[in-house]
Amino acid sequence: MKLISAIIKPFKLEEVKEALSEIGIEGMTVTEVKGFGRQKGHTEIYRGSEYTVDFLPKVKIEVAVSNDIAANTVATMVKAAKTGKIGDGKIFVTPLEDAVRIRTDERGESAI
Amino acid sequence: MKLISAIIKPFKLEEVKEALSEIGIEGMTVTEVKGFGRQKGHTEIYRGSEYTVDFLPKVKIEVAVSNDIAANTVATMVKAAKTGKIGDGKIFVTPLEDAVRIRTDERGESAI
Amino acid sequence: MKLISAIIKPFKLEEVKEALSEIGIEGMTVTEVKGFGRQKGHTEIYRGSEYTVDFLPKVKIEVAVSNDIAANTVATMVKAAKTGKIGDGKIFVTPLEDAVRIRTDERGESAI
Amino acid sequence: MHLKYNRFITFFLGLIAVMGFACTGFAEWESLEQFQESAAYPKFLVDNLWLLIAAGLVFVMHLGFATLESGLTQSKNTVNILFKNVFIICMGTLAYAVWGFNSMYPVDNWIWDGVIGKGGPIPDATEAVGNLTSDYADYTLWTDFIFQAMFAATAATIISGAVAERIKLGSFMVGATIIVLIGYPITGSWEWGAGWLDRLGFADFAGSSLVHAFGGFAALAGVMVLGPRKGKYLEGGKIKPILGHSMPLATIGVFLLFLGWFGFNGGSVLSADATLVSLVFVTTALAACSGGLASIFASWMVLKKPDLSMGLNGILAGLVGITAGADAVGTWEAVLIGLIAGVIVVFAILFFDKIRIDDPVGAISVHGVCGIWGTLAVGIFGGGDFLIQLLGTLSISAFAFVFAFVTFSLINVVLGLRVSEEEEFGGLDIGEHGQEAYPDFAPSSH
Amino acid sequence: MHLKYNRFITFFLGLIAVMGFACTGFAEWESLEQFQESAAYPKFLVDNLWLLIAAGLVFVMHLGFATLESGLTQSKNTVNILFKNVFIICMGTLAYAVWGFNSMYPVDNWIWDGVIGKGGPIPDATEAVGNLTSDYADYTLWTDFIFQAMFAATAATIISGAVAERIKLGSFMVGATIIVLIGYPITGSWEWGAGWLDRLGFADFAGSSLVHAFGGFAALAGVMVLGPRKGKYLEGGKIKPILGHSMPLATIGVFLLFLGWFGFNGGSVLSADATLVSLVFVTTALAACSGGLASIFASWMVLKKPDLSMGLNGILAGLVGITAGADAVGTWEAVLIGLIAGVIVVFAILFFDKIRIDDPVGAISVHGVCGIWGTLAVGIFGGGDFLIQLLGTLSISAFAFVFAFVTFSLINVVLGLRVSEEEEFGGLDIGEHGQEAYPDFAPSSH
Amino acid sequence: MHLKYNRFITFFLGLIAVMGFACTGFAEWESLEQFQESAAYPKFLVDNLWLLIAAGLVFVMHLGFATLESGLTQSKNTVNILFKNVFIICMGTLAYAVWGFNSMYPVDNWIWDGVIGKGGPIPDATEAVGNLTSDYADYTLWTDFIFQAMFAATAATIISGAVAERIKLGSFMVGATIIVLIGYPITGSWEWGAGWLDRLGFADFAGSSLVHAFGGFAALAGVMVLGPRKGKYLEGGKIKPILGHSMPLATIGVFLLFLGWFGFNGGSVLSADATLVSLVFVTTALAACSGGLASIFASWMVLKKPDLSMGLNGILAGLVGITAGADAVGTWEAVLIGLIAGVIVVFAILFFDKIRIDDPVGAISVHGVCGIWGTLAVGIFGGGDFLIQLLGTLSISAFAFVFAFVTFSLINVVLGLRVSEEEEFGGLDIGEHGQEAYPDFAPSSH
Ligand SMILES: Nc1ncnc2c1ncn2[C@@H]1O[C@H](COP(=O)(O)OP(=O)(O)O)[C@@H](O)[C@H]1O
Ligand SMILES: Nc1ncnc2c1ncn2[C@@H]1O[C@H](COP(=O)(O)OP(=O)(O)O)[C@@H](O)[C@H]1O
Ligand SMILES: Nc1ncnc2c1ncn2[C@@H]1O[C@H](COP(=O)(O)OP(=O)(O)O)[C@@H](O)[C@H]1O
Repeated sequence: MKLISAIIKPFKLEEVKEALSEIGIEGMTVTEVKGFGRQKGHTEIYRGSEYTVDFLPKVKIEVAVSNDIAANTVATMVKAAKTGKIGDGKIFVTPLEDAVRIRTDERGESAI
Repeated sequence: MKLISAIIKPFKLEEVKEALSEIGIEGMTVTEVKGFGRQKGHTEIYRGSEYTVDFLPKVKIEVAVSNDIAANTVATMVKAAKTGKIGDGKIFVTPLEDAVRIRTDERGESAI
Repeated sequence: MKLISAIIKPFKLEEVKEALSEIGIEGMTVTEVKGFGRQKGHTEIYRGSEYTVDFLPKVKIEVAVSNDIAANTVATMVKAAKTGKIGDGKIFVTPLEDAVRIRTDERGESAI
Repeated sequence: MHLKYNRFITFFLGLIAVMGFACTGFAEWESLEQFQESAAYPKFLVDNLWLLIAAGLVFVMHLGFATLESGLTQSKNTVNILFKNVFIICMGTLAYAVWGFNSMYPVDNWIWDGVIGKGGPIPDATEAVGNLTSDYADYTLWTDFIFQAMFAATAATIISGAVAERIKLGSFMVGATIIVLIGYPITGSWEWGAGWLDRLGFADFAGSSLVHAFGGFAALAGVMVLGPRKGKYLEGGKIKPILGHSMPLATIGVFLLFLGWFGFNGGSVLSADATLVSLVFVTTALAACSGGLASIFASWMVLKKPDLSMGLNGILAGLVGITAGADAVGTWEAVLIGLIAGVIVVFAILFFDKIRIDDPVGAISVHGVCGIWGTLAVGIFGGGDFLIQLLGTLSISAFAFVFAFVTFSLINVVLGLRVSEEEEFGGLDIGEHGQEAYPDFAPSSH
Repeated sequence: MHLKYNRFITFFLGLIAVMGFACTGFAEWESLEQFQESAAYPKFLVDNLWLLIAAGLVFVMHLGFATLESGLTQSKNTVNILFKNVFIICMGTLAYAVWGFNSMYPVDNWIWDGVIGKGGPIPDATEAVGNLTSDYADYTLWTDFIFQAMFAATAATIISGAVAERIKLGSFMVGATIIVLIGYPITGSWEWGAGWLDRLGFADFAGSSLVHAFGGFAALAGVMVLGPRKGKYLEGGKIKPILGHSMPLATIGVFLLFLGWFGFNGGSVLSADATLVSLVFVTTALAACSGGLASIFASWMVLKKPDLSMGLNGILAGLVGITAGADAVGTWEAVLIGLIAGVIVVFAILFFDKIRIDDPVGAISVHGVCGIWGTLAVGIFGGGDFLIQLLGTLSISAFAFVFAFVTFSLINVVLGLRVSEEEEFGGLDIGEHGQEAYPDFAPSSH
Repeated sequence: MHLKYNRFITFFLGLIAVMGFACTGFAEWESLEQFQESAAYPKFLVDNLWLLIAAGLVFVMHLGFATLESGLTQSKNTVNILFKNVFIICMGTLAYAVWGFNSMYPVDNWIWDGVIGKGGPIPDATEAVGNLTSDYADYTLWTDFIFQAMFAATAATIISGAVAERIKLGSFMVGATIIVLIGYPITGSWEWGAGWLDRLGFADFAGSSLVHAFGGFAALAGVMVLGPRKGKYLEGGKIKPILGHSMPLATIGVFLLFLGWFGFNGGSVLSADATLVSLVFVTTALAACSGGLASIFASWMVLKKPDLSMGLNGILAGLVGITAGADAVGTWEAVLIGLIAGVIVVFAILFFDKIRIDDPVGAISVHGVCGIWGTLAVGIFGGGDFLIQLLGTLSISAFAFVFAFVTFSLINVVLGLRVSEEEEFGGLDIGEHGQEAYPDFAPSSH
């Protein structure tokens, strides 16, 4: 199994969620994060002093999937999250050794 | 070592924390997340228009543990977090290659 | 590749960010978390009743790096985040199987 | 105020005129025009204007209660608190127009003489003469109504805070309506309606008992029927406080209540009498300020930390304490009354928490306990008869408690009073209203 | 108010005196000293004071609008909303001083008789006699100005809420200035400036049409030129509500507006007349309260949940509804007017959403639709001629709509009216101001 | 106001009466009853009522300061700011009652003639006659006290904002008490207490210098002793702004201050004189509005973005600027005074930041610098002697600075003035109070 974490632009969340639903993924966990990267923050002014907001709001989507649909999941996310402009974000794939559904004690692929 | 991430219902946080303390786990990191799964959100109304809140508030607990207590940790979490109702959440186990305690530079199992 | 997660004191964020920039790391993702560990929370009072705030605000920095700079990244973070006082936090290193830059579809090390 | 007795006569005369009966008793003037040209007219204008402005100030107190109560409760129940406060001012004013006003000032129209007045709608006519009063009172019938109506809803608002975060919306609405419509005017008539307490010489200038102790003890009854919020009182006597979500809202609330109290007490002079109104302003402010300081230092000593919410409650305690005697005590007596109220309220809050009476905003301590203290203080400093003061305040408090207890118990049986545990956990905003107070911000889970 | 006609004569006389011309017409007194010693002086003082206090209360409404509008919009546009409200009160008062006041009350100085008045700056002199009015009016020229100036900015504020979250700041500032400077005084002169509507016998006591319907229909024009917020109206007729970010702010706003309305309506009596002012307080409060209850229950029935924001709009609907006839209807008629307004506003909001007129705060329904209703109600209950009322309110609303439509369309062509889609998504606070409203708190992304 | 001189005589006579001495000097009436029946009584009632209402309006300013200051500082220090404001109003009123009032208006009771007055508690008696003043003044002793008491605490509040986010709570409480108790009444007596400045012909109508410059320069001293907040001024002259946490709170604060200023300036007429009070309302509003616009456009030009917080400060700058001459300048002069104040404040804020004087809310610029400007403006536009105005405002500002500098330096030695770096980082809410302002919401870390 894989744990796929995608860091995307917040306003793409809805689209990514729907794209994942369409390929049959019905569970995911979302976290609000701040991203720092090539996309530069903006300069703001407060009472005469300029300052730079480096960290931009992003959303992290975590999805646990079985190995066989991992590649498709990533591809789907890329497609839905892409705007082509800098700051679109990253997807990270890490190995997932085990998964448990708390309600039923199910384990492994049947848990996700 | 394993990194165990549990996504649970927020009001179970205290119980899970205490259950983990009882089996000797003294460190953990908690993140507020929003979950999307079988448990459906609710319909709300604002000024005459209905809309669905899909994402439900959940809490993610991350615990780094040594391999030998990983299974017990998962079992303890499942027990403490279970309500038996839909939406109880998931536990994900990923491999942890290294851990460092920043304060002391300790490494590996002694760091967690 | 490695995914390095550092849980640090919030006011060290700026310093760690700058230290990472200096060794050429230009991307990272930051999450606000609450930590539970040896560092004990404080006692607060509300209308005559004492209660303990167990969970302390921490910041989690996630950086995806190639294997060769992983060790240096960890060392840099440790140095920048250290105050020597309890509660300085932890760094966790997990394996990263793949990375994708959404904007360009780049994969692997060139994506991070 | 003994002037009040006379003004009901006048009011009644006015009423007769309004109702279309022949106007019998304008002592000195035969027509509105004559009165307007008389030397007495400017004073009448000033008195009347002051009462209207005072009514506006008392209105501000409703905003004060709304913000104080929502500040001291959790963000997941904020829409619910605000909704209740919006409902209360709307319902309260109308209920008072339909029945309460006449029931509270029955003049000769008692169901049970001196105890229960006969209510009914306020008149509709806009005829000028009838609404003008003659040489007795200093304001029109409409002024009288609006000033008193703003008071009326206060009792329900006090209850609202104490039963917050767990009461069913519909059940609260029914209960609050019954209490404002029927309960509050009954005790009101005992004193301000020239009923049995007034006849005994009881003194309660602006309502330490009639408004505040009434509200506080009705709140106590509500809390007892409801029970505490889940998770507040743990096993082994431990208390886990449930924190209010916004100290700025709570502070705004107390400042607005302080402001409104200038109208609450200052308007209760029922004229713009320079000496009395200015004295009332001074005693009111001094008691509020000494109450605030006393609570700050008392809680600092007991709790080892300076507690903002206790300071806020202390100001209110001082204000409630001075309300019964604001016109009758001297400046330094006012300071003393406030100081004592400020200390009392700290210990009262700790006491009610110890006996597991869960009052999120401290309404029972502030309004109930300090309302009694303020009424008794008139017997100590203000020239009132202590025993009569004691009798009066206990009668009013006891009636409020019993009336509210019966009301809420009946509602509990018929409609249910408390939301489900699940709804309580998830918050009444989603549960009762399907709305969030701060949808842009995710509250953190403790 | 027919008194108004006379007061312009007086005002004009005062103006002449101020301007340095010989003072021709102090009917009874020859000098300020003489007047001050006369028996008429105390009444003059009271009347004048009440209007000043009423001006202060109307000022409070601007804070009410600022908080209501920011509460009902998203946190990423909060700085922008607040900025606009700060700008409006500053610009509005100055624009009224420079041109608007004299243009609205032209006395004999019409550009087009009864239709467009000639404006100009208010006088600078501080000479006492000239500013005192004689036996006609009850306040000084300065009092007149400040009371009316507080009204003037209101029209722009009403628009501000409806076009929120997508209008370019600079363009809004230009548009609002034109509307307050030129548009509002024109319709104002028709009635309060003794223009053609006044001559026909049209009645609009405190401005259901002149202020509220004017603002509401100018807002409608603005919304139509601008279009809805992105993402609100989905394909297939689905509506995705865009939630306001703070219900406490919205509620504070409505309570403050309610409070300010005591000055808005009560001050429009233009004296401290005891009977009239107190009646106006009562009708205003009753209509507000019945409006609130009606909206609560109407929306509860339709939407199955008790909706706080509808209750808030209901109070405002009742207030707008009673504004035209607050001095002319009886208490129970006021209740009825409020009830109907409260029901109307719920369905109006649903209706405008259905036809994709995107009004984040409900300003068009509250001020526009209920402004018309209130004006017509005077024809039904208040003794006004129904057809003249209809003619008047439609003329004012139509003028406001056309004037604002042309203004905003021209601005659209010259400066552009709408922010870029990217800016709308990111929020106007960053886009227009480079500032965040709540930098310590990260808003959650939906 | 030169009337003030006379009123102290009156006040003194009243005081004698109150104290139980024989009443010597009621010029025309021999008893209260006689006075009440006289034709002068209604005017007295109106004057007195207006001052009481004005006192209520000035009270609102304390809420304004509380919200403005907490809005412009970080959420981790919000409980602390609110607590200080609650403390200040409570302490200030009592300190003024115990000593300050009599020390500021010493009549003949000088410690050092014309320079330092002898204080003492206000009288306790409630006797009616003694509190009524005769033909000189227009209000009772109690009215005088409450109006002035509301002013007194203002000075401390101004300091509170400037030293926020780093000062130890206990030390601030001691310092603020000393300044309100001793410092403020001293400079106050120089002018309003008929001391040396008044004798020279200095003019400061409502306190541009006596209240605002005093507070502003005392704040400057506090900031200099304390030093800037950690992390604000970086190496190489770079400034890292520390953002206020809630623009709605800050905006609410400024609107409430604007409202309160109608009482601050309008009440300083010390009667309800129709011409003067209405003129003061107009000049006050015009200066506020032109100050706001000037700051908006000045900061827009300099900073390239329309800055809400600068607009807010501009309104306050205009208000402070007009305070000294609100009764003495014409309408368009008021606009000019406001415009200049609005420009000054922008550059003053930038200047103080450049020289590393860290003032989170801009209090030194708004109250200090614009207080001086306003006082000088009376010498330019209002008929005052420019050199005397200069002497007066500099004397008052210098005294405030030195007095506060010594006070805070001594406290620094004895108690310590500044919280630990760790506490400053973690926030004073947890550090000093063990409480959070928004426990339901996790603030984000920058
Ligand atoms: N090495 C990295 N490790 C973790 N997160 C990263 C890394 N690089 C980028 N990110 C995340 O991806 C987001 C987008 O990256 P950025 O460089 O701005 O644009 P792009 O994705 O177009 O290359 C960043 O805001 C950050 O959250
Ligand atoms: N495949 C998944 N990947 C990541 N998180 C998931 C996944 N499936 C479920 N979750 C998380 O688990 C939570 C509970 O899942 P849900 O399907 O609602 O109920 P249950 O756990 O009872 O099956 C979700 O809200 C989501 O946060
Ligand atoms: N086993 C663990 N798993 C996950 N997070 C941990 C673990 N132990 C500690 N942490 C995180 O590290 C933070 C610091 O740990 P703590 O024990 O307080 O101090 P120190 O790092 O100095 O040992 C905690 O607040 C928590 O967020």
